[in-house]
Amino acid sequence: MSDSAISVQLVTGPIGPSRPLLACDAGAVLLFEGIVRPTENGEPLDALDYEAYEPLTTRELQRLANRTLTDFGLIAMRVEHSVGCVAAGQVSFRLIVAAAHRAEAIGAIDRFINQMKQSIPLWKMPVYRLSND
Amino acid sequence: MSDSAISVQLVTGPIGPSRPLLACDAGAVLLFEGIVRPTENGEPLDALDYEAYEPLTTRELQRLANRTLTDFGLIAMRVEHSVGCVAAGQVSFRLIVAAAHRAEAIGAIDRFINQMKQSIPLWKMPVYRLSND
Amino acid sequence: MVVQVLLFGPQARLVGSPSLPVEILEDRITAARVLATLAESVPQLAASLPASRLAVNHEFAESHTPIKPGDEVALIGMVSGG
Amino acid sequence: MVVQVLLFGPQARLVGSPSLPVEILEDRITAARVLATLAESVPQLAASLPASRLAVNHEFAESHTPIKPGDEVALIGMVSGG
Repeated sequence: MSDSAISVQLVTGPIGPSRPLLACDAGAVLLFEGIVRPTENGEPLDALDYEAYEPLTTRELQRLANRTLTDFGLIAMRVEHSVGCVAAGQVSFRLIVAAAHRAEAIGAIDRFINQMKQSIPLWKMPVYRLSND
Repeated sequence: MSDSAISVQLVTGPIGPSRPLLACDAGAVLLFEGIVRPTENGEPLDALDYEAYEPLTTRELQRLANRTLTDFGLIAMRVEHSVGCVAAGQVSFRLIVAAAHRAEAIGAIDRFINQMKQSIPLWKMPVYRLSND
Repeated sequence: MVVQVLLFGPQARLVGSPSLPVEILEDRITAARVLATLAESVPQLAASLPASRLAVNHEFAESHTPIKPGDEVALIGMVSGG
Repeated sequence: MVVQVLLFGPQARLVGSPSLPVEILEDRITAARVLATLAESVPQLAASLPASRLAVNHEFAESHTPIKPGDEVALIGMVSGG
Protein backbone atom coordinates (compact mmCIF):
# COMPACT_ATOMS: atom_id res chain seq x y z
CA MET A 1 0.00 0.00 0.00
CA SER A 2 2.02 3.07 1.10
CA ASP A 3 4.22 2.74 -1.97
CA SER A 4 6.22 5.83 -1.11
CA ALA A 5 7.67 3.92 1.82
CA ILE A 6 8.95 1.22 -0.55
CA SER A 7 11.79 1.37 -3.02
CA VAL A 8 12.64 -1.53 -5.35
CA GLN A 9 15.56 -1.32 -7.73
CA LEU A 10 17.45 -3.63 -10.06
CA VAL A 11 21.05 -2.49 -10.40
CA THR A 12 23.42 -3.45 -13.21
CA GLY A 13 26.51 -5.01 -11.67
CA PRO A 14 27.48 -4.92 -8.00
CA ILE A 15 25.53 -2.80 -5.53
CA GLY A 16 27.37 0.23 -4.20
CA PRO A 17 27.64 1.62 -0.69
CA SER A 18 24.37 1.85 1.19
CA ARG A 19 22.56 5.11 1.71
CA PRO A 20 20.64 5.58 4.95
CA LEU A 21 16.97 4.68 4.96
CA LEU A 22 15.08 7.67 6.30
CA ALA A 23 12.22 6.60 8.52
CA CYS A 24 10.82 8.81 11.23
CA ASP A 25 9.83 7.05 14.46
CA ALA A 26 11.73 3.88 13.58
CA GLY A 27 13.18 2.05 16.56
CA ALA A 28 14.90 -0.69 14.59
CA VAL A 29 16.67 -0.70 11.26
CA LEU A 30 17.89 -3.99 9.85
CA LEU A 31 20.10 -4.22 6.76
CA PHE A 32 20.90 -7.46 4.98
CA GLU A 33 23.57 -7.80 2.32
CA GLY A 34 24.09 -10.87 0.18
CA ILE A 35 27.67 -11.13 -1.03
CA VAL A 36 28.97 -13.37 -3.82
CA ARG A 37 31.09 -16.03 -2.16
CA PRO A 38 34.45 -17.00 -3.66
CA THR A 39 33.51 -20.67 -3.97
CA GLU A 40 30.46 -22.56 -5.24
CA ASN A 41 30.15 -26.27 -4.52
CA GLY A 42 33.81 -26.29 -3.55
CA GLU A 43 35.04 -24.78 -6.82
CA PRO A 44 36.65 -21.35 -6.91
CA LEU A 45 34.25 -18.86 -8.42
CA ASP A 46 34.98 -15.64 -10.25
CA ALA A 47 31.54 -14.16 -10.30
CA LEU A 48 27.82 -14.78 -10.45
CA ASP A 49 25.84 -13.69 -13.49
CA TYR A 50 22.32 -12.62 -12.50
CA GLU A 51 19.43 -12.57 -14.93
CA ALA A 52 16.03 -10.96 -14.50
CA TYR A 53 12.92 -10.91 -16.69
CA GLU A 54 11.70 -7.37 -16.75
CA PRO A 55 9.20 -5.94 -16.06
CA LEU A 56 7.94 -9.09 -14.29
CA THR A 57 10.88 -9.26 -11.89
CA THR A 58 10.54 -5.70 -10.59
CA ARG A 59 6.76 -6.00 -10.41
CA GLU A 60 6.91 -9.20 -8.35
CA LEU A 61 9.58 -7.72 -6.07
CA GLN A 62 7.33 -4.70 -5.56
CA ARG A 63 4.35 -6.93 -4.72
CA LEU A 64 6.40 -8.95 -2.26
CA ALA A 65 7.68 -5.73 -0.68
CA ASN A 66 4.12 -4.38 -0.36
CA ARG A 67 2.90 -7.59 1.30
CA THR A 68 5.88 -7.63 3.67
CA LEU A 69 5.44 -3.97 4.63
CA THR A 70 1.76 -4.52 5.39
CA ASP A 71 2.05 -7.88 7.14
CA PHE A 72 4.84 -6.75 9.48
CA GLY A 73 3.69 -3.15 9.88
CA LEU A 74 7.00 -1.80 8.66
CA ILE A 75 7.70 1.91 8.35
CA ALA A 76 9.86 1.68 5.22
CA MET A 77 11.87 -0.75 3.16
CA ARG A 78 14.32 -0.68 0.29
CA VAL A 79 15.23 -3.59 -2.01
CA GLU A 80 18.21 -3.57 -4.36
CA HIS A 81 19.22 -6.57 -6.47
CA SER A 82 21.96 -6.93 -9.06
CA VAL A 83 21.51 -8.05 -12.63
CA GLY A 84 24.49 -9.04 -14.73
CA CYS A 85 27.93 -9.92 -13.49
CA VAL A 86 28.91 -9.51 -9.81
CA ALA A 87 32.41 -10.56 -8.80
CA ALA A 88 33.17 -12.64 -5.71
CA GLY A 89 33.30 -10.45 -2.61
CA GLN A 90 30.85 -7.89 -3.99
CA VAL A 91 27.30 -7.21 -2.90
CA SER A 92 24.53 -8.53 -5.16
CA PHE A 93 21.52 -7.98 -2.92
CA ARG A 94 20.64 -5.47 -0.22
CA LEU A 95 17.45 -5.26 1.81
CA ILE A 96 16.84 -2.58 4.44
CA VAL A 97 13.77 -2.43 6.62
CA ALA A 98 12.75 0.10 9.25
CA ALA A 99 10.25 -0.83 11.94
CA ALA A 100 9.11 0.34 15.34
CA HIS A 101 10.66 -2.71 17.04
CA ARG A 102 13.21 -5.33 16.19
CA ALA A 103 10.86 -8.34 16.09
CA GLU A 104 9.02 -6.99 13.04
CA ALA A 105 12.29 -6.08 11.33
CA ILE A 106 13.81 -9.53 11.84
CA GLY A 107 10.63 -11.34 10.82
CA ALA A 108 10.28 -9.21 7.69
CA ILE A 109 13.88 -9.76 6.53
CA ASP A 110 13.61 -13.50 7.10
CA ARG A 111 10.33 -13.93 5.25
CA PHE A 112 11.13 -11.54 2.41
CA ILE A 113 14.33 -13.39 1.52
CA ASN A 114 12.72 -16.83 1.80
CA GLN A 115 9.85 -15.80 -0.45
CA MET A 116 12.15 -13.99 -2.87
CA LYS A 117 14.14 -17.18 -3.38
CA GLN A 118 10.95 -19.17 -3.96
CA SER A 119 8.93 -16.92 -6.20
CA ILE A 120 10.86 -14.05 -7.79
CA PRO A 121 12.12 -14.49 -11.37
CA LEU A 122 15.83 -13.98 -10.68
CA TRP A 123 18.44 -16.47 -11.78
CA LYS A 124 22.10 -16.72 -11.02
CA MET A 125 24.71 -18.60 -12.96
CA PRO A 126 28.23 -19.28 -11.73
CA VAL A 127 31.15 -17.88 -13.68
CA TYR A 128 34.09 -20.16 -12.96
CA ARG A 129 37.71 -19.31 -13.36
CA LEU A 130 39.20 -20.32 -16.66
CA SER A 131 41.31 -23.39 -16.11
CA ASN A 132 43.96 -22.37 -18.62
CA ASP A 133 45.23 -19.36 -16.68
CA MET B 1 37.57 -18.29 20.54
CA SER B 2 38.78 -16.23 17.59
CA ASP B 3 38.69 -12.96 19.49
CA SER B 4 40.19 -11.04 16.58
CA ALA B 5 36.95 -11.62 14.70
CA ILE B 6 35.00 -9.88 17.48
CA SER B 7 34.88 -6.22 18.39
CA VAL B 8 32.90 -4.91 21.36
CA GLN B 9 32.78 -1.22 22.14
CA LEU B 10 30.87 1.09 24.46
CA VAL B 11 30.54 4.53 22.88
CA THR B 12 29.77 7.75 24.76
CA GLY B 13 26.68 9.31 23.19
CA PRO B 14 25.09 8.34 19.89
CA ILE B 15 26.79 5.87 17.57
CA GLY B 16 28.17 7.37 14.36
CA PRO B 17 28.01 6.11 10.79
CA SER B 18 28.83 2.46 10.35
CA ARG B 19 32.14 1.29 8.97
CA PRO B 20 32.15 -1.85 6.84
CA LEU B 21 32.85 -5.14 8.56
CA LEU B 22 35.67 -6.84 6.69
CA ALA B 23 35.08 -10.57 6.45
CA CYS B 24 36.55 -12.68 3.68
CA ASP B 25 34.32 -15.43 2.33
CA ALA B 26 31.19 -14.00 3.94
CA GLY B 27 28.01 -14.60 1.95
CA ALA B 28 25.71 -12.69 4.28
CA VAL B 29 26.17 -9.53 6.32
CA LEU B 30 23.40 -8.42 8.64
CA LEU B 31 23.42 -5.07 10.41
CA PHE B 32 20.97 -4.13 13.17
CA GLU B 33 20.57 -0.60 14.50
CA GLY B 34 18.53 0.29 17.53
CA ILE B 35 17.31 3.88 17.37
CA VAL B 36 15.88 5.95 20.23
CA ARG B 37 12.20 6.41 19.47
CA PRO B 38 10.57 9.82 19.97
CA THR B 39 7.94 8.52 22.36
CA GLU B 40 7.99 6.21 25.37
CA ASN B 41 4.72 4.90 26.77
CA GLY B 42 2.91 7.50 24.71
CA GLU B 43 4.85 10.46 26.11
CA PRO B 44 7.15 12.51 23.89
CA LEU B 45 10.73 11.68 24.72
CA ASP B 46 13.84 13.81 24.34
CA ALA B 47 16.47 11.16 24.85
CA LEU B 48 17.45 7.98 26.61
CA ASP B 49 20.23 7.99 29.17
CA TYR B 50 22.17 4.72 29.08
CA GLU B 51 24.20 3.48 32.02
CA ALA B 52 26.78 0.68 32.08
CA TYR B 53 28.81 -0.85 34.93
CA GLU B 54 32.33 -1.17 33.66
CA PRO B 55 34.28 -3.37 33.27
CA LEU B 56 31.48 -5.91 33.88
CA THR B 57 29.34 -4.65 31.00
CA THR B 58 32.03 -4.91 28.33
CA ARG B 59 33.22 -8.25 29.68
CA GLU B 60 29.71 -9.74 29.56
CA LEU B 61 29.11 -8.34 26.06
CA GLN B 62 32.40 -9.92 24.95
CA ARG B 63 31.37 -13.28 26.45
CA LEU B 64 27.99 -13.15 24.76
CA ALA B 65 29.66 -12.23 21.46
CA ASN B 66 32.10 -15.15 21.80
CA ARG B 67 29.28 -17.60 22.49
CA THR B 68 27.24 -16.26 19.57
CA LEU B 69 30.18 -16.41 17.15
CA THR B 70 30.90 -20.01 18.13
CA ASP B 71 27.31 -21.27 18.27
CA PHE B 72 26.36 -19.82 14.88
CA GLY B 73 29.73 -20.35 13.20
CA LEU B 74 29.99 -16.65 12.33
CA ILE B 75 32.97 -15.20 10.49
CA ALA B 76 33.00 -11.87 12.32
CA MET B 77 30.88 -9.62 14.48
CA ARG B 78 30.97 -6.10 15.85
CA VAL B 79 28.96 -4.75 18.81
CA GLU B 80 28.62 -1.05 19.61
CA HIS B 81 26.42 0.27 22.42
CA SER B 82 25.95 3.78 23.70
CA VAL B 83 26.42 4.96 27.24
CA GLY B 84 25.14 8.34 28.33
CA CYS B 85 22.60 10.48 26.56
CA VAL B 86 21.27 9.59 23.10
CA ALA B 87 18.65 11.87 21.57
CA ALA B 88 15.51 10.58 19.87
CA GLY B 89 16.22 9.56 16.28
CA GLN B 90 19.84 8.67 16.99
CA VAL B 91 21.43 5.23 17.03
CA SER B 92 22.21 3.76 20.47
CA PHE B 93 23.07 0.19 19.47
CA ARG B 94 24.59 -1.39 16.39
CA LEU B 95 25.32 -5.07 15.81
CA ILE B 96 26.91 -6.37 12.61
CA VAL B 97 27.49 -10.03 11.87
CA ALA B 98 29.10 -11.71 8.88
CA ALA B 99 28.37 -15.34 8.09
CA ALA B 100 28.61 -17.77 5.21
CA HIS B 101 24.81 -17.87 4.82
CA ARG B 102 21.87 -15.79 5.88
CA ALA B 103 20.30 -18.31 8.28
CA GLU B 104 23.24 -18.10 10.68
CA ALA B 105 23.31 -14.31 10.44
CA ILE B 106 19.61 -13.92 11.21
CA GLY B 107 19.71 -16.47 14.04
CA ALA B 108 22.73 -14.80 15.59
CA ILE B 109 21.25 -11.29 15.52
CA ASP B 110 17.99 -12.51 17.02
CA ARG B 111 19.58 -14.48 19.86
CA PHE B 112 22.28 -11.93 20.65
CA ILE B 113 19.76 -9.14 21.14
CA ASN B 114 17.38 -11.29 23.18
CA GLN B 115 20.17 -12.42 25.48
CA MET B 116 21.66 -8.94 25.70
CA LYS B 117 18.35 -7.60 26.97
CA GLN B 118 18.11 -10.38 29.55
CA SER B 119 21.61 -10.58 30.94
CA ILE B 120 23.85 -7.62 30.11
CA PRO B 121 24.21 -4.86 32.72
CA LEU B 122 22.96 -1.94 30.62
CA TRP B 123 20.21 0.34 31.79
CA LYS B 124 18.26 3.03 30.02
CA MET B 125 16.32 5.86 31.57
CA PRO B 126 13.94 8.10 29.69
CA VAL B 127 14.67 11.82 29.52
CA TYR B 128 11.33 13.56 29.06
CA ARG B 129 10.78 17.00 27.68
CA LEU B 130 10.61 19.71 30.28
CA SER B 131 6.98 20.74 30.69
CA ASN B 132 7.77 24.40 31.37
CA ASP B 133 9.16 25.17 27.92
CA MET C 1 0.12 -23.02 -33.40
CA VAL C 2 3.73 -22.50 -32.40
CA VAL C 3 4.32 -20.90 -29.01
CA GLN C 4 7.74 -19.31 -28.52
CA VAL C 5 8.68 -19.99 -24.88
CA LEU C 6 11.33 -17.72 -23.36
CA LEU C 7 13.95 -19.42 -21.17
CA PHE C 8 16.23 -17.98 -18.51
CA GLY C 9 19.21 -18.82 -16.37
CA PRO C 10 20.07 -22.48 -15.91
CA GLN C 11 17.17 -23.66 -18.08
CA ALA C 12 18.32 -21.52 -21.02
CA ARG C 13 21.82 -22.87 -20.51
CA LEU C 14 20.60 -26.50 -20.44
CA VAL C 15 18.66 -26.03 -23.65
CA GLY C 16 21.36 -23.89 -25.21
CA SER C 17 19.00 -21.14 -26.27
CA PRO C 18 17.03 -18.22 -24.77
CA SER C 19 13.79 -19.46 -26.35
CA LEU C 20 12.19 -22.60 -27.64
CA PRO C 21 9.38 -23.06 -30.17
CA VAL C 22 6.65 -25.39 -28.91
CA GLU C 23 4.21 -26.70 -31.52
CA ILE C 24 0.74 -27.59 -30.25
CA LEU C 25 -1.94 -28.90 -32.61
CA GLU C 26 -4.98 -27.77 -30.66
CA ASP C 27 -7.36 -24.88 -30.89
CA ARG C 28 -7.44 -23.85 -27.26
CA ILE C 29 -4.01 -23.78 -25.72
CA THR C 30 -3.55 -23.45 -21.97
CA ALA C 31 -0.47 -22.90 -19.82
CA ALA C 32 -0.80 -26.48 -18.54
CA ARG C 33 -0.74 -27.79 -22.13
CA VAL C 34 2.47 -25.89 -22.89
CA LEU C 35 4.16 -27.25 -19.77
CA ALA C 36 3.02 -30.79 -20.61
CA THR C 37 4.34 -30.49 -24.15
CA LEU C 38 7.69 -29.20 -22.87
CA ALA C 39 7.89 -32.15 -20.47
CA GLU C 40 7.30 -34.61 -23.34
CA SER C 41 9.55 -33.03 -25.92
CA VAL C 42 12.50 -31.41 -24.10
CA PRO C 43 14.32 -33.96 -21.92
CA GLN C 44 16.85 -31.34 -20.70
CA LEU C 45 14.00 -29.58 -18.85
CA ALA C 46 12.39 -32.65 -17.30
CA ALA C 47 14.12 -32.31 -13.94
CA SER C 48 13.34 -28.63 -13.42
CA LEU C 49 9.78 -28.42 -14.82
CA PRO C 50 8.04 -29.55 -11.60
CA ALA C 51 9.48 -26.40 -9.95
CA SER C 52 8.64 -24.11 -12.88
CA ARG C 53 5.71 -21.89 -13.79
CA LEU C 54 4.68 -20.10 -16.95
CA ALA C 55 4.28 -16.36 -17.17
CA VAL C 56 1.98 -15.04 -19.88
CA ASN C 57 2.38 -11.37 -20.79
CA HIS C 58 4.37 -10.78 -17.59
CA GLU C 59 1.82 -12.30 -15.22
CA PHE C 60 2.16 -15.70 -13.61
CA ALA C 61 -0.29 -18.07 -15.28
CA GLU C 62 -2.71 -20.56 -13.75
CA SER C 63 -2.91 -23.99 -15.36
CA HIS C 64 -6.08 -23.00 -17.23
CA THR C 65 -4.77 -19.62 -18.42
CA PRO C 66 -5.33 -19.45 -22.22
CA ILE C 67 -2.50 -18.64 -24.59
CA LYS C 68 -3.30 -16.74 -27.77
CA PRO C 69 -1.16 -15.84 -30.77
CA GLY C 70 1.08 -12.90 -29.95
CA ASP C 71 1.20 -13.61 -26.20
CA GLU C 72 4.64 -13.41 -24.58
CA VAL C 73 5.19 -16.76 -22.87
CA ALA C 74 8.05 -17.34 -20.46
CA LEU C 75 9.16 -20.37 -18.49
CA ILE C 76 10.03 -19.28 -14.95
CA GLY C 77 12.14 -22.02 -13.42
CA MET C 78 12.60 -21.71 -9.66
CA VAL C 79 16.04 -23.18 -9.35
CA SER C 80 17.49 -20.51 -7.14
CA GLY C 81 20.30 -21.35 -4.79
CA GLY C 82 20.93 -20.21 -1.22
CA MET D 1 29.50 -5.78 58.67
CA VAL D 2 28.16 -3.07 56.39
CA VAL D 3 28.08 -3.95 52.69
CA GLN D 4 27.91 -1.01 50.28
CA VAL D 5 25.69 -2.13 47.41
CA LEU D 6 26.03 -0.20 44.14
CA LEU D 7 22.79 0.61 42.31
CA PHE D 8 22.17 1.51 38.67
CA GLY D 9 19.53 2.84 36.33
CA PRO D 10 15.92 2.64 37.48
CA GLN D 11 16.83 1.02 40.82
CA ALA D 12 19.23 3.85 41.66
CA ARG D 13 16.53 6.32 40.70
CA LEU D 14 13.90 4.56 42.88
CA VAL D 15 16.19 4.61 45.89
CA GLY D 16 17.49 8.07 45.08
CA SER D 17 21.14 7.09 45.43
CA PRO D 18 23.85 5.24 43.48
CA SER D 19 24.63 3.04 46.49
CA LEU D 20 23.06 1.73 49.66
CA PRO D 21 24.67 0.50 52.89
CA VAL D 22 23.33 -2.88 54.00
CA GLU D 23 24.10 -3.89 57.57
CA ILE D 24 24.27 -7.63 58.23
CA LEU D 25 25.07 -8.99 61.69
CA GLU D 26 26.54 -12.32 60.67
CA ASP D 27 30.00 -13.71 60.29
CA ARG D 28 29.62 -15.35 56.89
CA ILE D 29 27.78 -13.19 54.43
CA THR D 30 26.56 -14.59 51.12
CA ALA D 31 25.04 -12.95 48.06
CA ALA D 32 21.68 -14.51 48.92
CA ARG D 33 21.82 -12.94 52.40
CA VAL D 34 22.43 -9.48 50.93
CA LEU D 35 19.50 -9.84 48.53
CA ALA D 36 17.24 -11.07 51.34
CA THR D 37 18.23 -8.14 53.53
CA LEU D 38 17.56 -5.68 50.68
CA ALA D 39 14.13 -7.27 50.17
CA GLU D 40 13.27 -6.82 53.87
CA SER D 41 14.63 -3.34 54.34
CA VAL D 42 14.19 -1.43 51.05
CA PRO D 43 10.55 -1.45 49.95
CA GLN D 44 11.34 0.58 46.77
CA LEU D 45 13.32 -2.40 45.45
CA ALA D 46 10.80 -5.13 46.30
CA ALA D 47 9.22 -5.25 42.85
CA SER D 48 12.48 -5.49 40.89
CA LEU D 49 14.54 -7.76 43.17
CA PRO D 50 13.17 -11.04 41.79
CA ALA D 51 14.68 -10.02 38.43
CA SER D 52 17.98 -8.88 39.92
CA ARG D 53 21.35 -10.48 40.58
CA LEU D 54 24.37 -9.46 42.57
CA ALA D 55 27.78 -8.99 41.05
CA VAL D 56 30.77 -9.34 43.38
CA ASN D 57 34.05 -7.87 42.12
CA HIS D 58 32.62 -7.64 38.60
CA GLU D 59 31.52 -11.27 38.36
CA PHE D 60 27.93 -12.41 38.65
CA ALA D 61 27.48 -14.11 42.02
CA GLU D 62 25.80 -17.41 42.88
CA SER D 63 23.52 -17.43 45.93
CA HIS D 64 26.27 -19.00 48.07
CA THR D 65 29.03 -16.65 46.85
CA PRO D 66 30.75 -15.24 49.97
CA ILE D 67 31.14 -11.50 50.47
CA LYS D 68 34.18 -10.28 52.34
CA PRO D 69 35.19 -6.81 53.54
CA GLY D 70 36.49 -4.75 50.59
CA ASP D 71 34.51 -6.62 47.94
CA GLU D 72 32.74 -4.47 45.36
CA VAL D 73 29.08 -5.48 45.45
CA ALA D 74 26.60 -4.34 42.79
CA LEU D 75 22.91 -4.94 42.34
CA ILE D 76 22.25 -5.76 38.68
CA GLY D 77 18.56 -5.25 38.06
CA MET D 78 17.34 -6.65 34.76
CA VAL D 79 14.64 -4.17 34.00
CA SER D 80 15.58 -3.52 30.41
CA GLY D 81 12.92 -2.46 27.95
CA GLY D 82 12.40 -3.45 24.30
